[in-house]
Amino acid sequence: MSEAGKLLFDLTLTDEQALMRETVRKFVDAEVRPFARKYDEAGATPRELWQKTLELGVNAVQIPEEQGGFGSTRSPISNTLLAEDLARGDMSLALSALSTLSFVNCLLDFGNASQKAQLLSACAADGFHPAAVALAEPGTRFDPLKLATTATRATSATGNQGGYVLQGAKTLVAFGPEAEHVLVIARPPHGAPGEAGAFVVPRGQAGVSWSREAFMGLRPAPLHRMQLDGVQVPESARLGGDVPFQLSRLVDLSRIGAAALTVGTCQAVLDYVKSYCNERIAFGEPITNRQSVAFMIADIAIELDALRLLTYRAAARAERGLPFHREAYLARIQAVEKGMKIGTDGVQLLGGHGFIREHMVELWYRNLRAVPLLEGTLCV
Amino acid sequence: MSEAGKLLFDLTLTDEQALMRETVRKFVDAEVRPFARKYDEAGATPRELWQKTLELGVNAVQIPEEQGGFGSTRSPISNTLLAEDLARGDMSLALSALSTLSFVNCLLDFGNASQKAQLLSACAADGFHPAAVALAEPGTRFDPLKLATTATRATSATGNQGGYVLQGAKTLVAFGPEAEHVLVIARPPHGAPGEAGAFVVPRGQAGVSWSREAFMGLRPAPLHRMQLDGVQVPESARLGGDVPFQLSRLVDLSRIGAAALTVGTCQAVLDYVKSYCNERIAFGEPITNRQSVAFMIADIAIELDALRLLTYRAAARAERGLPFHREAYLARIQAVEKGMKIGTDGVQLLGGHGFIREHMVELWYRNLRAVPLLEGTLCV
Amino acid sequence: MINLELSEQLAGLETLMRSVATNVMRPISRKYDKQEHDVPVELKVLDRSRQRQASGAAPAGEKKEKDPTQPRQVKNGPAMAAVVSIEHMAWGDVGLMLSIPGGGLGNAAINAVATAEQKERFGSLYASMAITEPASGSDSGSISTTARLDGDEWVIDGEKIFVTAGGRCNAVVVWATLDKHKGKAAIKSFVVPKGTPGMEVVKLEHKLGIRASDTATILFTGCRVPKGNLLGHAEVAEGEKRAAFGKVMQTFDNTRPGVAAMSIGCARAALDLARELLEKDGLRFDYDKPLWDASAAEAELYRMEADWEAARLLVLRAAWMADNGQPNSMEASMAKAKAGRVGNAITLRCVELCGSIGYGEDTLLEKFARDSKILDIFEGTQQIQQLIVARRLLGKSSAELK
Amino acid sequence: MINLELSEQLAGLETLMRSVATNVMRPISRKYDKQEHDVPVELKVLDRSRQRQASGAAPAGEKKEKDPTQPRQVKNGPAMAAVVSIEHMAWGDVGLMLSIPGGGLGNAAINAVATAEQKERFGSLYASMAITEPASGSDSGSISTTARLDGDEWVIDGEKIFVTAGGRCNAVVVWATLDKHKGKAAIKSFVVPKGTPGMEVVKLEHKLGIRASDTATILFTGCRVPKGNLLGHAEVAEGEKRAAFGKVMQTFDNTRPGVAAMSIGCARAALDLARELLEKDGLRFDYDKPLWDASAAEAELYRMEADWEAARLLVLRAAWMADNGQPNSMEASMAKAKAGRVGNAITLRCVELCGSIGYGEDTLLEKFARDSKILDIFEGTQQIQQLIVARRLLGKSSAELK
Repeated sequence: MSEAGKLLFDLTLTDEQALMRETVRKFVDAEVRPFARKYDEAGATPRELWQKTLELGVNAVQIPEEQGGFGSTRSPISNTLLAEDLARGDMSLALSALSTLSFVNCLLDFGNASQKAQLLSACAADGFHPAAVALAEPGTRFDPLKLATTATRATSATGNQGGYVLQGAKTLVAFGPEAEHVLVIARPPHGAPGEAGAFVVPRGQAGVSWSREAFMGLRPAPLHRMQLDGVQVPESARLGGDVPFQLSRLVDLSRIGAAALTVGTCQAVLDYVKSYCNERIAFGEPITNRQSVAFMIADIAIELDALRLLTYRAAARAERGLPFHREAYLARIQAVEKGMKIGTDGVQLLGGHGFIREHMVELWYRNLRAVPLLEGTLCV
Repeated sequence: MSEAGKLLFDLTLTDEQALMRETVRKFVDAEVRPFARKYDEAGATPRELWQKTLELGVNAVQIPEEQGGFGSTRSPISNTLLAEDLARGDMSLALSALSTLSFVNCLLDFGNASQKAQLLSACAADGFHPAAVALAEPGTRFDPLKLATTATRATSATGNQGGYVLQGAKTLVAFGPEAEHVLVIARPPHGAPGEAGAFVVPRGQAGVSWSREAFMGLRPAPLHRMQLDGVQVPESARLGGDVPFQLSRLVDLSRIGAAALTVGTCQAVLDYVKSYCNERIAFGEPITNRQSVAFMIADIAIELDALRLLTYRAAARAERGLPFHREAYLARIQAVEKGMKIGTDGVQLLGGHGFIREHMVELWYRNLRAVPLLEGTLCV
Repeated sequence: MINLELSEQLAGLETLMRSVATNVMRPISRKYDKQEHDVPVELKVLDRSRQRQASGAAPAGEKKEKDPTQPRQVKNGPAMAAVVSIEHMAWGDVGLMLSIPGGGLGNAAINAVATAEQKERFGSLYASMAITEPASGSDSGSISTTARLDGDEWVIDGEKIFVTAGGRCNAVVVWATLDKHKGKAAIKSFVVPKGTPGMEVVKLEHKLGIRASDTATILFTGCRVPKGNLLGHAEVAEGEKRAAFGKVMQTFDNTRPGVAAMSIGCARAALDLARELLEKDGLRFDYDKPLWDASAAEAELYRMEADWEAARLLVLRAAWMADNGQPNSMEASMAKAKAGRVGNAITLRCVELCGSIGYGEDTLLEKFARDSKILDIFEGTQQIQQLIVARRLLGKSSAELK
Repeated sequence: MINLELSEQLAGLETLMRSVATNVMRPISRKYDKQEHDVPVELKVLDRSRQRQASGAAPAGEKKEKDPTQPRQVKNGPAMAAVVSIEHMAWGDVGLMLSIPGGGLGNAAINAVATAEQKERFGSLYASMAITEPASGSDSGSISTTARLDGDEWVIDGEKIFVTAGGRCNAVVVWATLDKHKGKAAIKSFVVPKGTPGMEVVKLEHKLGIRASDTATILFTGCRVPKGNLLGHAEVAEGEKRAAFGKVMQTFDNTRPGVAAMSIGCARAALDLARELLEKDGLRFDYDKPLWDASAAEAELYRMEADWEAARLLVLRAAWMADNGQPNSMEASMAKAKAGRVGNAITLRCVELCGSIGYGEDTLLEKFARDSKILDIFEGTQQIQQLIVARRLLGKSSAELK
């Protein structure tokens, strides 16, 4: 840790990150933002768009070369920047486009050599490979430490133990029946919360049924409820490598992911209201000449920057191998609270126009209310 | 209830209330506000001031004629108005001056004929008769339903039960060793919270020791910690009349009292910042020409009026005999939250000047932070 | 004598309206949220203009002759009845409430400004109100739609946006200026029946919420109406501009408590549903624990209830003042400001408190959170209400406090 | 590479300062809160001017020669060291921190604006800063204290209030105008040593909080100082007023993160103490439960920590930018705005969370809540910071956005 000891407080991107950022921003401005409204109204994302995000290298960068990736270091902070930048274009797209990356990251963190060899190359391939992590469960109050989905050791006819039987329901699972692989998080029926495991469930698995979910926002994201009824998976489906599966790490990484999505979406709000309100004339002047308008925008900028730093801090700690449970928890709290505040202020600043679906602010208002739900959805 | 059925929603004071209001306001403007700073710095209130409030009739009005009072109907709403108006002058004074009234109200509500006969006439007399209700207990978190002070049935040498032994500690008890009577609320050692009783403890009672408390605010109010060590009181000390003692009624009436004190103090803040800020010039104009200042004052007015109505509603329900537990609870929540917001905004509006003890706003800032503590202190 | 409970009569009205909301509106709430721009035909039974015709009663707001020798009696009159009704209808569905035939904002304008003869003539219409223009939001004084007298007719030209019920109504009350150089005093309102040549609904908006309600853009091109369709009087007061414009603005004093009541109603709907869902999940709400000892969800519900109750009482006070002849412009804005902000915040928080159930379309919580946002905006945004309150409170002109 | 942890060196400084705060300040916190206006003699060991003299080191902010051929290296320099030190000293006691001999705001001004010769001459002073006047609060541009050149001396006349350490310092940096008609560009700062005839401390304020720190009113009556005591240059820039005044205002860009750091430090003191008291009472904080399932007290502590962390990072960013040669005026105001408001809110809430213990004088919670309020006011109120941020963000002049 002598190298770490020399580390300075630093807000500078690496050259690689700066380049990625630039590339993603261009992509988002050209291919995402102009069409986000259309996708929202349609409640669907064209598959080509995911394919295009793939061409940015989102999934392959951190996959080892032997599995067809570029072999860059596993980097929660780079993934955070990616989530932020894609969400600046559209939160729904960011969520679905990075769903496979989330699956990849869990494999990188917890998979054994054979699981990596078997599953990662498909994710690094040129063709879009839809995958998802399924943690959240339907209901009014979801607690990752009180999972209702269970994984029971299966007993074969001959009395040998082999594999697991999964039982329960999951919500907000991207791609649903189209997902090639879903990583289902479940706990032993009588075990402690910490004993939860992660199980790879392939497409078309018997006992799995899907239904498309419709929410206030995130409408173009192909989110599904997953019902697991006596789903049998082999022993090898359970993630387990040199590092045992850690539910709290997965949850914490996904909280950073949710905060990053919030940052990107709120940046979109800020950019939009800045130019709209500077141009909007009332009582003979731009409305930004009024303190109530100008200060509301200033506060969006202040809270957004603060949230961004909080999110980066948690991600950077994860990257350095420092404990980041508290930091991820706090980033999420702030994202939920400030995200919604910025979402509703965005509409308020446009007045009646903000309520009309011609402007983007109403869409961000709806999407930002999703932030508290994004548990386990996008692990950076 | 046919009369009640005809009752309309109404915000009009009775003639009697209007007259009392006028009288109290004059008194406060002449005798209280101009000296509030001095009393705060001294940490003491001159006894003459309490005597003067007595001359307004604060205690005697609702005491029956047979005990030397004026025999008006017991009126939580009139008491609420009184608390509000005195607190507009000074919260500390309102609290101490109405401490005896609080004791009187508990006697009126729960005392039996002999207790009333014995204790009320002193309170109705021309001389100031300091008394208090002691409910709150020291500690970080006080819950009226989890009292630590106990009342154990005393057993005499001959084995006969007689009286009670009180054990515990109370905080925020007005007048301390000067109090002629303190109504101590205690629970049976093994009983349910609802079984708590109220016990009259006279001045100089053996086993009681006092220490003066120093708080952030309420400095001129003679608040004391009361230590009860094996305090023996007779059977007759326990309140009990046609209506059994109800802890929740006492708590709820005191929550209305706390909210009323908040309303009065916040009204003082509003009046002060309105004129100060209208006169204060910066950048060539009154600072009230700036939206950030003007809107902050507007919000003080809005939240104050809202809190006032909430408080009146709870009091009016109590007066009509309707359930008012929820309403008192909600009024208190709003008083705690909005009171402190208004307190800090009052200082903020004066800028650096607000921080100097020449202006009253810093005193209100300190006093308003006391609101959450005023449990059982002032029962309307 | 201070009493903040509803009278028996108003409590009865409350029960009635809640029943209408429950039985007529709630069953079709989701349907018309989905089927934006479809006319909710189920609401025909509630047609207010037909009710007014049938009953032959005086329109709300009309006052009986007073005997000046009698001491003034406290009244719980039409203004209170209006906010109580609106609250409970809005509890059902704000979008549908705004779609009840005959209950347009234009009707409120007619009641506030029309002469007796005009009330007779226009009283049974279903009138929407056209104020806002593409370039004027909260700045009602800057409107550029013109009305020019040509013989016995007014000729109206201009474009209006955000006309609630503009597609479905059978008349539009349009605000236009007689002379752009004379400022607010020259602004008047005109009744234009549907079908009048030169008035055209060119667009229906797609919205975040209250999708059951139609919001129209209406174009006026040389649109002619009889001289007598100008509501009130045509004189442009030179000296007392404020007072003259005030006459038109008075509509807002009447409608602000109504919109505040909608906000309260919508927020209550969210609170009730969230509480029901959380109770199913084992939470209990007994108002007993010290706030900080309760669970965070329980405490938040209490906080929301406190804000909600406080806002509701501000609304009732504004209406009570109107019923009792007290000027209530500031108090109406106070009610709208607090109800608008806490209403929106409550609906959003209830979605959060109920997790994926709250966010999904299987319950109405997410819809309430979409509907509520407009209630902090239309009929004067939060900021405009604060401006009105601040000016009154601090004695500021609109030049001093902009 | 993004990293928001303190470097080992800064972490070491943090430990050192926390130890000073714990051992030197905390034991005398209550004493000097009570004994307002008594000089806290225990702080002499911390005298900064003596430290500066003894070490002979370059004053903070002075930069080493750079080799322009080398790629710019990231620095964690004096600005970061300053905010880290301040945060932890303020954790000890804000009032006492402001009373450390030699650490006046005037010293910050000298560092920011003085010529090399002046730094040499004034560097070892304990200098307070005199800006505010009875009629000017946040409006620093409107000051009416005058400085008139008479031969080789400046003659200063005027009254200054809110001079922190004005009683105890040995020099005052006073802001005065060379020409009232030339606006902000004519405002300059002058070093006036204590004992200069014509400068008199006429009053020490009694305050809500930070009572250990003295706050003086200082009268200047024909007070004469040598020509060379004007900090920087005497020219009044006609064309580029903003830039010229900006030079003096630059002091604030330097001091705002410092005041924000005080706010963070004071709030952390409250959070730490409240948490300790609540843990004694059985509460546990493990960052595990969903926020709404935690107890309300636990959830509130998390919320405060989140706000606190966020504010702290804004402070560190502003300082990091200064250390790395990036203009940080907007970011400094962002830090001050967020730190000021959440700092004050946190201290007040901690008092509430700890009941009568929190409100009483037996712990320091009530003191923190009194001390914190000024930190959202001095060196530019919350509203002034929002104004600065908004102007930068929206590209507004001070005439457009007032």
